[in-house]
Amino acid sequence: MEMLYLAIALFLLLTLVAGLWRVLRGPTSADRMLAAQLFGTTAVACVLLLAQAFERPMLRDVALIFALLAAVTAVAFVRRAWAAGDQNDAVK
Amino acid sequence: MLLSEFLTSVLLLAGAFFFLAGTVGLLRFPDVYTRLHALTKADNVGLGLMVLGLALQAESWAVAGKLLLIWLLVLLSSASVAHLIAKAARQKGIEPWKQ
Amino acid sequence: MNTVYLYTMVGVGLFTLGLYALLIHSHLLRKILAINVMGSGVFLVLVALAAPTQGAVPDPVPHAMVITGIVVAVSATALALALVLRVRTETGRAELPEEPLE
Amino acid sequence: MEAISLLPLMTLLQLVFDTLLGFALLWLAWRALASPELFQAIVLFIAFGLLMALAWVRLDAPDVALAEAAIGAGLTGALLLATLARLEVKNRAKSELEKKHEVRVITEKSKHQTFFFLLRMLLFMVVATGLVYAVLTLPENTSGLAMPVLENLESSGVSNPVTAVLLNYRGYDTLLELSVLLLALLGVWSFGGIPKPYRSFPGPVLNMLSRLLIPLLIMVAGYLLWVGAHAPGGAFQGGSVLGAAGVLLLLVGWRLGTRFVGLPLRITLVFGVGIFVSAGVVFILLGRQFLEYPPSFAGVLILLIEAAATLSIGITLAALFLGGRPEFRRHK
Repeated sequence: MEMLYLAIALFLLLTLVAGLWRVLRGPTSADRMLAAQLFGTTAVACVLLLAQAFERPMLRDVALIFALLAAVTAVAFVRRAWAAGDQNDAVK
Repeated sequence: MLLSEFLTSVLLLAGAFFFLAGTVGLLRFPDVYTRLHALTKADNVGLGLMVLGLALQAESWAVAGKLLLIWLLVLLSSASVAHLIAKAARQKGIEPWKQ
Repeated sequence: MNTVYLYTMVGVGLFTLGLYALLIHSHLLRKILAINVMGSGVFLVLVALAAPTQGAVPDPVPHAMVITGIVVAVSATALALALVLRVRTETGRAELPEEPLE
Repeated sequence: MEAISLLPLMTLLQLVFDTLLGFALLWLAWRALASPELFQAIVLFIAFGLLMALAWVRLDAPDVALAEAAIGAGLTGALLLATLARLEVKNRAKSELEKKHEVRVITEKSKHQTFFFLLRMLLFMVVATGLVYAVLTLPENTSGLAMPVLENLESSGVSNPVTAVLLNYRGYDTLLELSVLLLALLGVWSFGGIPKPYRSFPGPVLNMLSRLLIPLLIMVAGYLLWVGAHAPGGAFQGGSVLGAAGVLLLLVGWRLGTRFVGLPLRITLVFGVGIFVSAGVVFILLGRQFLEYPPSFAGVLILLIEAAATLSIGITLAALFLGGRPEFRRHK
C-alpha cells in the first residue's frame, strides 16, 4: 500500500508542476491566483498521502493548516491586489 | 489483498484522476470562468475521494473525522474563493468566453 | 544518505540563486523575495543535515532554530515591505536608481 | 517476502519524488526571481512556500512543516499581495513603464556589460563551489545534539524534543527571537500611522467565510499550543495560525476599537516577552540561574510561557500586516 500512496503523491506533484504553466501564461491575475488555489489543494492531498505512506499521523495537522489557510491568500488577492485597481478607478 | 485496501486503491486512483482532470482543465480551458469550473472539480471531488480512501485505512474514528474536517474546510474555502474570484473578474470586466 | 545530499544541494542552489538575484535586480520587492529565497536555502541545508541517519531520531536543535527563523523571517519581511512603501512615498519609485556599471 | 522485494522500488520512488521536488523548488525560485511581472513573481513565490512545506515533510521535520504551512500559506502571500496593491495604487500610470523597465533589467545586457556579467558568473560559481565543498566535507554520521537533548528530556517538562529545545534548553534564543518580532513591529510603527483603509464591504460570501474560519483558526492555534508539549506544534506554530486569523479579520475590514488600540494592545504585544522574563527573574530570586526551571514545574511553566508567547506572536504578526501604528490614521 505504501507504494501506491507514494506513487499517487508523486503523480500529484507532477500535476502541480504542470499547473505552473498556467501561472506563467496567465493571461489575467485571476488565472494565476486560481492555479495557486489548485496547488494548495494538491499540497493538502499530497501531505495526507505522505502521512499515510510513512506512518506519520502528526503530518495530518500540516494538511489541516493548509486547508484552513487556503483562503487567506486568495482573500488578500481579491480584497487588496485586485481591489486596488477598482479603488483607483473609482477615485478618478 | 483486503477488501478495504482494494476500495482505498480504487478511491485514491479515482481521486488522482479528478486532480489530473482539474489540471488539464486549468491548462486547456479558454477563460477564467471555465477554468474555475475545472478547478473546483479537483478540489471537491478529487480531494473528497482521496479523503474517503484514506479514511478507510484510518486507525481510529478521530482520525477519520480529522480527514473529513480537512475536506470540508477545503470545500468551504474553494467554493467561497471561486465565487469571490469570479465576482471580482466580472467587476473587472473580463468577458466570459463565447464560442 | 541520498535524500540528505539532495536537499542540501538544493539548499545551496537556492542560496546562490537568491544571492545572484539580490545583486542584479533593482526593484526592492524583488530583492525582498531574493532574501527570502536565500533564507529558505539556509533553512533547507540546516534541516537536511539534521535528518536522521538510519532510523535514528532527527536532531531537534536545528529544527527549533529553523522554526524561529521562519517566524523571524516573516516579521523582517513585513518590516522590509513597510520600508519599500516608505521609499515609494518619499522618492516616487520602488527601485534603486540605475547606475552605469563602469 | 513480498515486502523485501518491494523495498528497492520504494527507495527509487522516494528518490524520484525528492529529485522532482528539488528541481521544482529551484525552478520556482529562479522563475520567481526572474519573471517580468511582479504579480506573477509573487504567485510563484507562494507556490514555492507550498513546496518548501512538502520538503520539510520529506525531511521528517513536522514541526518545521507546520510553521512553514502557517506562514507560507497564509501570511507571506497576504503581506506581499497587500504591499503590491499599495505600490500599484500609488501611481498606476507609471506601472506600464515600470513593467517595461523590469523586463529591460532582466533581458538587456549591453555589450560593455558582458565583461561584468562574466565576472559576476565567475564570482557566483566560486561561492556555490565553496558552499558545496563546505557541505561535502562536513563530518559524516554525527548525531549532533540529538542524544544530549533526548537524554535530558525527562527534566525538561515536555516530551516533544523541539519544544524542549525552544522553551527550556535554548530559552535565551527564543526570548530574543520574541524580542526581534517586537523590534520589527517597532520599526514598522516608526513610519507613522496606518495607510488609508480600503472602503469596500466584504459581501455575504466573504462574511460567512470569515465567520466560519476565524473561530476555527483560533481553536486550531490553541490546539497546536496544547499539543506542542508532546507532539509537533507549539507557540510559534500556534502564533502563526493566530496571526493568519488576524490577517483574515483585517482583510475583511474589521478594525480594533479605538478603546483597545492604546495600552491594551501594547500590553498584549509585550505579554509573551514579559511572562518569559518574569519567570526567569523569579527563579533567580529563588537561587537558580536565569531561565532555569525546576523539573517539577517545568511542564506547567512552559505551557504558561507558551500561551503568552502564542498570543503575543499572533497579535504582533497581525499588527505587522496592518503596516503602521493603529492609533494614528495617515489620511492623505
